Amino acid sequence: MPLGVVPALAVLVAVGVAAAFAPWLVPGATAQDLMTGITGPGPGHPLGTDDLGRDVLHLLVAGARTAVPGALAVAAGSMLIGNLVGLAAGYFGGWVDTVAMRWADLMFSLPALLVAIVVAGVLGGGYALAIAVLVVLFAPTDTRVVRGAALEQRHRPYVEAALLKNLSSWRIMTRHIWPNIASVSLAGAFVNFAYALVSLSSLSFLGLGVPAGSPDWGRTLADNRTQLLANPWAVIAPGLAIIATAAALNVVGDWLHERVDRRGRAR
Amino acid sequence: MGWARFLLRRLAGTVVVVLVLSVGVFGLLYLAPGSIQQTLLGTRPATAETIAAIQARYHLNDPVTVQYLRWFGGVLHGDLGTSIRTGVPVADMLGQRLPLTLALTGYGTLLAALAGLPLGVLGALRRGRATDRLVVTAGVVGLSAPPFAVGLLLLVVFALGLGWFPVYGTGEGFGGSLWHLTLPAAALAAGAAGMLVRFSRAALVRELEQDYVVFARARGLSGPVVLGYAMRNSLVPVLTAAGLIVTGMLAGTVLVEVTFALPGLGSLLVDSVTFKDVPVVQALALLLTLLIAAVNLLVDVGYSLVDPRVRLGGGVS
Amino acid sequence: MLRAQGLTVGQPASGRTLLSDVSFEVAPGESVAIVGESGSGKSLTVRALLGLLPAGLEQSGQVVIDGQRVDDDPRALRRLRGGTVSLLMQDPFTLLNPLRKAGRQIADGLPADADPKSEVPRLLAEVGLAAEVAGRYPFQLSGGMRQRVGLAAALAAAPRILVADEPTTALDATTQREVLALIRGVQRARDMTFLLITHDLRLAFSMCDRVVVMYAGRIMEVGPAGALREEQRHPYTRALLAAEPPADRRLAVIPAVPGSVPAHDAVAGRCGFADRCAHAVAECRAGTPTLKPAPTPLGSAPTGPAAPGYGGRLSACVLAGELPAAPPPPPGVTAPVRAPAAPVLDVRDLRKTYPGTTRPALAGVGLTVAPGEIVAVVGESGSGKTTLARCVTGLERPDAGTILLGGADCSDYAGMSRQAVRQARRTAQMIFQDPYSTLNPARTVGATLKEALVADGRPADVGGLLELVGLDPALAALRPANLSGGERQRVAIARAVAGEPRLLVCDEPVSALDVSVQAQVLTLLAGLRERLSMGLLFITHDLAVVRQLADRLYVLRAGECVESGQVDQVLDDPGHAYTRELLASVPDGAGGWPG
Amino acid sequence: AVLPAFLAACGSAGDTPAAPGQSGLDVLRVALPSSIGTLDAAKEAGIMNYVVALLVQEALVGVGQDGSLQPSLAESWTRKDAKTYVYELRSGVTFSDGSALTAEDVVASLGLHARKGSTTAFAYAYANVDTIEATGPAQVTITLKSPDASFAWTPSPGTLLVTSAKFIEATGERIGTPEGRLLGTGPYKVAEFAPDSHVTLERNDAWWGGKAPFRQIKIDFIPEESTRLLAMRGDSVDVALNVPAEQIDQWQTIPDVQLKTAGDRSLVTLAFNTAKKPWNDVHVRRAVAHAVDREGIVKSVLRGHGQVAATIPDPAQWGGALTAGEVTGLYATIPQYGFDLAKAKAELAQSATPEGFSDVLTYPSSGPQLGRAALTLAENLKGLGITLEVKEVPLEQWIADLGKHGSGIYLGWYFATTGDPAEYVQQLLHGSAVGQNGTNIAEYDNDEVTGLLDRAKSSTDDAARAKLLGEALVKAAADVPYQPLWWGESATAFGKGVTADGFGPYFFVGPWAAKVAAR
Ligand SMILES: Nc1ncnc2c1ncn2[C@@H]1O[C@H](COP(=O)(O)OP(=O)(O)OP(=O)(O)O)[C@@H](O)[C@H]1O
Ligand SMILES: Nc1ncnc2c1ncn2[C@@H]1O[C@H](COP(=O)(O)OP(=O)(O)OP(=O)(O)O)[C@@H](O)[C@H]1O
Ligand SMILES: [Mg+2]
Ligand SMILES: [Mg+2]
Repeated sequence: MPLGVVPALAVLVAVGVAAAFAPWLVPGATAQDLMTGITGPGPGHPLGTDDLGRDVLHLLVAGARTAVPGALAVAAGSMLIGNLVGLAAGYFGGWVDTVAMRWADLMFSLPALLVAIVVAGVLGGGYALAIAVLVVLFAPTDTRVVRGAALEQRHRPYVEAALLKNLSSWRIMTRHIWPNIASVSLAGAFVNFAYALVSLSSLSFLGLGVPAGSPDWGRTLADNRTQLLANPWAVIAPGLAIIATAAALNVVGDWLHERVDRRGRAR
Repeated sequence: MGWARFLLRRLAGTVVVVLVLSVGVFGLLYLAPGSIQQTLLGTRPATAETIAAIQARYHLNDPVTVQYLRWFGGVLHGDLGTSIRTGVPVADMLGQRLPLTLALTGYGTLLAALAGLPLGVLGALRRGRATDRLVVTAGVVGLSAPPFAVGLLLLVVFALGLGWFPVYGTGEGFGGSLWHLTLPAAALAAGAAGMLVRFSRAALVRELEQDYVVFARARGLSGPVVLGYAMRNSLVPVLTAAGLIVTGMLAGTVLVEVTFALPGLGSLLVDSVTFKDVPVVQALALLLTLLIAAVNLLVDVGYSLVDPRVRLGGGVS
Repeated sequence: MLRAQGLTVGQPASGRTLLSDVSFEVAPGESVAIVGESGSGKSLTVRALLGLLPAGLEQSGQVVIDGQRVDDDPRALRRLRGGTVSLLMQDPFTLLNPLRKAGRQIADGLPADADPKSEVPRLLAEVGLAAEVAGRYPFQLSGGMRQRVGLAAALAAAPRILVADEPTTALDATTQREVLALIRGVQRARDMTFLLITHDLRLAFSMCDRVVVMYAGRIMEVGPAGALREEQRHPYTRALLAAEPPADRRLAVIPAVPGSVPAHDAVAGRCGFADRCAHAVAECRAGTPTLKPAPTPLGSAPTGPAAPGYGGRLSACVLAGELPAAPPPPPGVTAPVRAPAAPVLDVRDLRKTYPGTTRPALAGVGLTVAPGEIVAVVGESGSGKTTLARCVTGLERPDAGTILLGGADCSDYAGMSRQAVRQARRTAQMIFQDPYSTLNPARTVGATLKEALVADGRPADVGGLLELVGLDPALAALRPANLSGGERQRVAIARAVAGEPRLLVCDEPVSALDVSVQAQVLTLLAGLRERLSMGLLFITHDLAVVRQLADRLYVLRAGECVESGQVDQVLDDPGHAYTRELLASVPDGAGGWPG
Repeated sequence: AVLPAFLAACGSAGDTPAAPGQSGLDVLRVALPSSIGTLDAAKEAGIMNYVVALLVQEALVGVGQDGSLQPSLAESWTRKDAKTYVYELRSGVTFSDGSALTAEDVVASLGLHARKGSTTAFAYAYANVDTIEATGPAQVTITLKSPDASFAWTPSPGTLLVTSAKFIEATGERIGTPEGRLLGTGPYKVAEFAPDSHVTLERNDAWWGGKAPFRQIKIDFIPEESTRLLAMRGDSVDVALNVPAEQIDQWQTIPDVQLKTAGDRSLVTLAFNTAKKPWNDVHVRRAVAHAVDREGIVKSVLRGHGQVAATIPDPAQWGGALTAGEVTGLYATIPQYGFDLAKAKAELAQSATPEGFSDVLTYPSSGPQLGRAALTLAENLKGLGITLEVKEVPLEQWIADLGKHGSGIYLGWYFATTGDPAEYVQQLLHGSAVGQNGTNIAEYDNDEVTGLLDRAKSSTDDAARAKLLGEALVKAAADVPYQPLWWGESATAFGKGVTADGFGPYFFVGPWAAKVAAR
């Protein structure tokens, strides 16, 4: 395990715990204290408070709960679509493949974030919408990866042997090919996860993601950026949270990739 | 196969993309909540006549297909229409803002290349050592940092703290523009540089393990020549990354233009989308798609320049 | 000229040792071969000599090149590479920079004062290529041409030592011989010191003065080529030589060595070959035997000099002196004649051209296989052997021609009813070349076999099936990654014969296996044919294998059948020039080869 | 063509450190907090359009610092009868292109909005106009269809900006675009305009009001507040308008920056849709009204830069009609629903939905302070069992939502365009303004109140009119269709080189830059 992976996993575990247990860890993180307003770091508030007098550290912990599940949903959703379509395209080839790849090409000629901005902007934003849009936009990446891997497996003798045993296509795809490419797709999902996290926070930053007042990182950053001088931590902390989480996901994704790679090379 | 056929195919593909997109965007804007007359009038009261007059003026009561075909007919005649929001011909608006966005993405790409490629090469050459680990970490952080966060950070440190760069504005003359666009371009470049580090390092590491590199060293070729072999071969994945980077930058420019208050295509898009300024959004979608298609075309041309197998149609073996 | 002393290579990250205590030397002008099966550490030895180990590996021990100690002085080694010592690598398809024209790659290695305009064509001519090849990219050259360009590039700086790491294993038998002859010729003409890496003991005998035999990361035996051929002082060398079947006669049994090649660390602290050795004693497992001068078993010849040296015979066998004399080569037998029967496979005028290519892969091939008959198809790379196999099993769709499987027309699987497809698949099964991808790495052996049995409507008796192919039923719990190549190929065979097909199509089933294992698989196939009375369509490029196994033979060339008949008849008296050429390409171990 | 265009696009943003103190300031650098797409204030629904346009164009009448109507292009005016207004034009006024101002020009300018089928945003103000005539070379007469006391305010800068007839004819649809720009009689003329980026004004030396202090004004649009703050810190701007309340503390820490605040006559109010369940229940409205901590909001969200709104019109709106003392007296009689969660609970218990309910409250993305206020309300309502989801939407969608009258609860945000106290009272409370696209977003239709408002409209006497309006406000307050939250204050930051005289609620209603001086 390379050096960076341990801290990365630690970050992910921390974020995961925060996401899962935020309501118990920091009950009432969104409780406001208007009379306090924004303050710099001080006793009781290690990172100070934000505009509404909410503790920045608490917001950060609670923020994991909005930041992570959405990005996870995007990664999982696009992975699911990508696996189904990519597997079918790589296995069946022919027109299935052509249609899937044209679709992917089309999606690839659009910049994901811009489309998300347009769609979310036009339809008035919203978390679920943003997630749905990102799933649709990310799926082609997974599709291509899975299709490429499936195509590579398709003509391996073990697949052809299964064919010669008259097994059904579905069985060959799901029971034979898929287990061998799942790890590739999983590694890709981690990178997608990171990218989704950054994209969602970008949308939230533009006011097109989570609803106002949610302790989402991108949102907190956007809301407090007018307070840069009053409490820079209210801006820096969520920014760092985004970067650290995304970086950790990328590191783990890279590591998985490398492992898959190495396994591939070691025959 | 021939260049003509290749270009023709690409062109057809791009036209399809543009068509699909324009229908999509048009439909989306049509379905969107809010209406043009409300936006034009604001919270001010309006008489029924005024509303009717506005609707007539912008053909808001026509069926959506008629509205679309009217727009499309105009485009076919080279008329992109007039912005509802500003009353300015759309072509003029784009013409005014395109240079800034191009300058920003160009500058950003340059910065990303200047930072990312050498670092990637360095990491690959020092593979597994502390330098490499540092390079990889920097790359991953760059890759993971959203442009708006980087932008704010740069603003705080370099504009506010150190005062080296201006806080906003686009500057006058070439030098001034360069000076003004440095921070925004750097904010854009961070992610791209991270991506380049990752791609170029991985590609070079892979190439350096190839037999031909070992063979070249074994027959006594000098270090620079061997590195040249490997670098040239690692160009193909780097080109792929370059395509992704430019596309990503066009998206990132929205965030950066907002952060740095720059009047480019990105901020125009955000403004026009919320205003439902259909002609502008449509034209922007068109323009961005064409830009991306052009970038992808350039990447493909790059492939064939780099790789004779692509150029001469040989199998990759 | 070149000396390695106690060379050891390890991977610090995993703590593995891959190579240990390798010592040998090569005198000026001498040619030495390093022989060993796959994974025995030949390539690593060469890489370590030249300081070109892959990243992550570390070496220790002394290396002296041209009188200069280089293992602790990478800069000196760098200076020596090219001008003093040069390396020709194994795979012609990967050793050239794909993006650079051949001529420029050769020119890159020329000394600074040489004129590429005259030198490049001269070098090309020396390796038998036209000057215009200089302007071509590697992908525009055939494998043999690439290897020649590689040789020209390796020779560019006029090295005095040439190291060639299996320079021809990736090439056709016929091309192989041409290239080897070329290398040998150039080496003689330039009077270069020559270090040849090969897995083929006979090839080593033919090409070199002295032979170093490696196994599991250690040297087993060293000796002059002639003496070693006559008499081996290590059981491994003996087994290796015996396992390479002769092409000129059929043996009653192919001598197989049990087990498979172990990794270096798996046999730490004992003789690496002990587990597979018929002569093993307790002492063999007590410690790692050292390489020492080998006494003559009968005590007739004087004990060699104490220090390893030129002309000496060294062996790492503790019994080197007490080994019984090698048995004389067994005599040939004639293949049993089979009664004619209705064919289980009848292929007529099969044609296939792949989309996007112009040359047909199959240009009208016809053949029959009777039940219980082994029919071999030979031919060099690209002659259409695999295409034939795939058409027969329905993995590829022929353009024209008929395929009758057990009398049913199976020319177009897409047009057949499900029932007919099922019937066809029960009739014909296939085993593939690559043992490493023939099994699903994600499933256990048991799962794979159970699935096959169920699919063929048999009871799920995985243990019985494993025993049928000579494997321990306990293997069922393992995944392919934990099996050796030979074991994997056996599992693949078990999968294929699970439903007792009437025809088994084998596409080069042993060409990727170690020779010591190859015999096991061939013996297994021969036995299965008897037990299940299957017909075998056996595809190979190795005439020696054909001789041992097959009843009848078809020779394919460029998609056409140029000769066919009874094996003994065709091989003893080839009618077609191409068949003769194929036969001549098999190294016989004599000094004259490759010419 | 790309390079020149590039230079033009990038050419002018305000960073050139125009060294202050150097014979005063030659160039005034202004940073606006939002973008404008057109210079024509009648085309776009933003207040910043006025800030720019009012340096270039003027109206017939202006507004004094006390909120009363003042002569501007009209030297005097009379209300000949309840329906006829006569304006005498100032003599010697020229447009910045040198042509003289005539009655025809004024008629043409009014005609832009008053003609049939006008699509300008000012058209609503002229719906009641019957005829507009030049009754002399320097006299314009306007007759109304029915009496309307508020019309006196219509030819003020809120709904009229005078330009020349020739210009209207020549420029047509392109008024306000970078090409067409603006023509006016004001102290400045437009030199260059780049939508969403900047506008550059040059001094109009022939202005009738005297010589404006700065040769040039560069106005940049910097929607990103933190950037604007940093720009002021970096001394890249001289004047920053509408500094957001939550940032005021930070602006104040910038050395030498003067922050001037004054009421801006804006109103933020909660509106309850009285035609929609459960808001049609007065107890629910009262409960929610009691749950709003207005003092708290003003103190924290607005940092004290605002005033708890006792009712709809800002006290400064009564300028022409009531004295400050009278206003205080009037407001004291209006029923208030102070912050009291216990009362809120009690009210809710009496309602049809004692267990609470849930609803959505949207606010425009351009008003983060509205969002914060809404969030505090939502937080308080949680205790009552009412779930209020606070949603930020783009300004345009928010406007559309207001127009649709589809929601149960709104946040209304209004900027007075005139100094007329009746302006929003009529719009928000009059029974005829209910229904789609009506301004009465509470769908509040009380005959008594409507009657009072009608009488006020036709009244010609300021005092009587004020009394009627006051009565209507008191009556309506009992039904709580609205819970006014605060009257806004806007803060303007003046950089170290400049200052301003007479900063007040009406500072920006007029050629404001003429009152900015070098320090
Ligand atoms: N880079 C590497 N990292 C780890 N192990 C390696 C590496 N290269 C080779 N090995 C291992 O070292 C052993 C010897 O490998 P080597 O390549 O020298 O074998 P070889 O005799 O040349 O075989 P072949 O005939 O297949 O070329 C093998 O077990 C192989 O798996
Ligand atoms: N999928 C394919 N697409 C196109 N051409 C192919 C394909 N497979 C094989 N060929 C071509 O068809 C010809 C015959 O190939 P085939 O694989 O049958 O030869 P082979 O005798 O099995 O060779 P080898 O000994 O290398 O396995 C070759 O020229 C090859 O390049
Ligand atoms: Mg090797
Ligand atoms: Mg083959």
